[in-house]
Amino acid sequence: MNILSEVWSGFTTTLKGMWVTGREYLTGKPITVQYPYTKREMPYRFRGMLVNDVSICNGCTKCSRVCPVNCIEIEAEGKGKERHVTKWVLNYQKCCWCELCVEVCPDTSLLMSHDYETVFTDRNKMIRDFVADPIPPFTDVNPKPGTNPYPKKENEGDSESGRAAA
Amino acid sequence: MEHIEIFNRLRQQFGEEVVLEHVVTGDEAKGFRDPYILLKTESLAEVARFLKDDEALAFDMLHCISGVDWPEYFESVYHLFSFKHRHMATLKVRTSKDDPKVPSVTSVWPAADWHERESYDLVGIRYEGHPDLTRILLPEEWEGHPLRKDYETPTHEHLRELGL
Amino acid sequence: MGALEGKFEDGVIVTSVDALFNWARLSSIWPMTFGLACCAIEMMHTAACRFDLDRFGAGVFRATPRQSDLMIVAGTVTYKMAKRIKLLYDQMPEPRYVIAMGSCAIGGGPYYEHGYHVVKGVDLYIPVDVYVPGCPPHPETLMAGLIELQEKIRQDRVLRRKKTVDAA
Amino acid sequence: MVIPAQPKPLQGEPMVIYMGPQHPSTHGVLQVELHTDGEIVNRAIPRIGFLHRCKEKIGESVPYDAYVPYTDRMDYLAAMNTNWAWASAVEKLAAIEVPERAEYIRVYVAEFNRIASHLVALATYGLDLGAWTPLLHAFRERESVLDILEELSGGRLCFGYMRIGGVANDITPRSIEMGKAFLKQFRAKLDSLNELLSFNHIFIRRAANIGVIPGEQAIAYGMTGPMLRASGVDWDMRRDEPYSIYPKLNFDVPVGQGLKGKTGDNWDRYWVRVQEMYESMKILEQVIDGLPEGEFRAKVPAILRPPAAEVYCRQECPRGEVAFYLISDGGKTPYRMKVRGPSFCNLSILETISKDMLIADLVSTLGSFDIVMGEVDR
Repeated sequence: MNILSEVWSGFTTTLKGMWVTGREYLTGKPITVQYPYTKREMPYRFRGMLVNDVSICNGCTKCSRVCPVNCIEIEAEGKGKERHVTKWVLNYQKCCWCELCVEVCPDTSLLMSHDYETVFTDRNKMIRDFVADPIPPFTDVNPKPGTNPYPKKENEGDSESGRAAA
Repeated sequence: MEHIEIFNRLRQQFGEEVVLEHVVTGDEAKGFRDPYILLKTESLAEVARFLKDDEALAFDMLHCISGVDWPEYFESVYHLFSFKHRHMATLKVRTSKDDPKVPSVTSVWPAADWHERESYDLVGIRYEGHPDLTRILLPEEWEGHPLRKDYETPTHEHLRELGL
Repeated sequence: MGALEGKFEDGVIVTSVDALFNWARLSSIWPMTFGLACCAIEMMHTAACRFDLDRFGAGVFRATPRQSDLMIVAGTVTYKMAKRIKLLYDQMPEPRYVIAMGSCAIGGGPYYEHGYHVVKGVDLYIPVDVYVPGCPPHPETLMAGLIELQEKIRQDRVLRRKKTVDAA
Repeated sequence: MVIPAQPKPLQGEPMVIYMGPQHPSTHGVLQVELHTDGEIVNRAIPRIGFLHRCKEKIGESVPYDAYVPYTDRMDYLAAMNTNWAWASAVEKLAAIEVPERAEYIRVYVAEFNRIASHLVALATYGLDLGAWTPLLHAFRERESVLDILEELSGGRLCFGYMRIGGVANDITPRSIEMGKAFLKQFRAKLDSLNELLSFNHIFIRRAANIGVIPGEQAIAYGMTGPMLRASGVDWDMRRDEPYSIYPKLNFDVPVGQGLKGKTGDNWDRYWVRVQEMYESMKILEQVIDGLPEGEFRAKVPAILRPPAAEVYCRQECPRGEVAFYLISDGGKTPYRMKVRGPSFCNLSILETISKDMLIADLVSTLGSFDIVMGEVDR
């Protein structure tokens, strides 16, 4: 008798569980993102590939000093306004997408882009010199610094807008 | 119980020979931080047993054991907690650099087992009386104790030679 | 394939048979459930309902290397683990592919500098086909990596003679 | 009268099996050395260290604020909580006041992360016992939580959102809206998940009365978090040694009561986590209502040099108490930092309780521990 009641409750509770899934199937909306065809809308602060616009960058090396993994290597020439970078190498093999460097960047040159589709088949290509190989492939997806995704009053005190204004 | 009261109670029980001093870290200008009690290394197991069994102290939980490499000596730090009285205590014992040996407290708190093995693995303090003092995190073939300040990171080639 | 593999010159029949093989291979890449660290959670997310790796025929996660074609090295490879990874890779049947997912598997990642116990890239032990950057990579990035791998398989030469270095 | 000879008990051959490090039910790269006799486990020794990532050495080598990304990867299922534990340890060391708004934001993200973490625990426990569907349901809910956290921090798993003295970015109105919308529907979803898995008779039979840990044993082995509470010990850092704004919030602490078996069994551990999600929802509703205006980040010097001192700071994370032991010598980097990972202590009891268990029950027990190897090995 005991076994029968065990089997019965096992059977009924499993059916109940199946009904939960069935109910979701009948009433719920499909949530799968059909990735290569449709893409999910990325939030404003999305952290994609790290890119640097070397035409703005003045090589202050703040980013490379704050980087916990030392993945940025900078060489710069000149003094004051003349100062420009001659070498700005980012090692994607080490980068940990932590955004600490973007925070300290005094200009708007260093950014986390919204690009997340870059994959590599060669490990050596992951060390990228942005002076020799500038960023055009990324420019269309870069969030424009200073542009607000939200109405102005909502975004007050936001560090991104604060950085852009400075 | 306040930390200083715990110290006084221990002093009362074991005397100045065993319970060496009560240190409050930090300084007056920038504010004081967590205090600790310094013990004589050889009597650690005895004091630990008392800390657990005494009604007024009742430290039933060992929170953490850390090994620290100081220039002159190694330190083994014990953070204890009592669920009954809800107070914490920090104990420290010191041992020499040449032959780092500390009595094990596994018989008092079973939780000490893995913590002591980890401290042995990374800092190289030997816990005497531990049932199975082997490396826990690093592979058996590993050389040296990485959390010592004079540790040099081995190269990939060297590690391959070791069979890793 | 064995005896017939790489024996033929390019030709209409051979090329289309090759294309058929490649199509069959690329549409059913069975990965191994091989989670090492943080990236494994993103791998699970990619396999779960929101991203659904099954749409690429790659959602059948096998627990044994002997049934799988693809090893997604998802996470940090340590020296203690590296030997085991090599062993698992050797157990996988040909053709086998490897995706290095995340900075750690690619080149040691954030542990490159001070991580005495972290292997500086899984390709020191096993050959890697596709590197998926990120820490951890987004599920879309992993899927982009899979699409890249499918493209790579599409170019494979099974029956046809492999291109020599001079010809290329 | 002839007494029939006693039938010999069925005897297997003693055997050593290594479960893991590549095994679907070891939750990462854990190896369990099983000494078995047939299906019975005589001894199960956990072998760890396959994910030892030198976190403590790195902690001694990088500045205080640069260590935040590493704490993400320590307990990667609850990155926000570990971030917070690190940030508050450094704040305690350097005596930094955190603005109230920052504290609210921290509780907001930490409790969302707790829900996300427990959802994985629930899903993978179902998976260990052979139920695939709950994983899909739980991960769907987890995706909505991750969307909220991604909106705030930009990351999906390793957020790196906390900073010393506050948070990296201010909370956005959109994320509050998303949070409200999530909380509105999540209670019903969790109820249906309970119907799907928690009260399934087969599931209960696989989980209840197995792997019983009495309260005293739990304390002796240094267990914390849901595992300790499931054993009937009523202890939660958030309520009993409150930090941040938890004293202002009203919530209950679920304790294991042995509803389906003995107190402290696998089902209790599972059930405590489910109930904690309900409590987190309560907290989140209060946080959204009480969010004050103000700064989200205190002014902290660019290069932090705390005074020579030491602190031991612990916080309640989804898996238990994460504690950071920091010794500073007045320099840019800590002299010594030690992480006390809750999973590390929780896992150490496995050898004791797994004696004379079936192998299938061992998998069930290990699943109910909800360990994260990143934190066990560090």
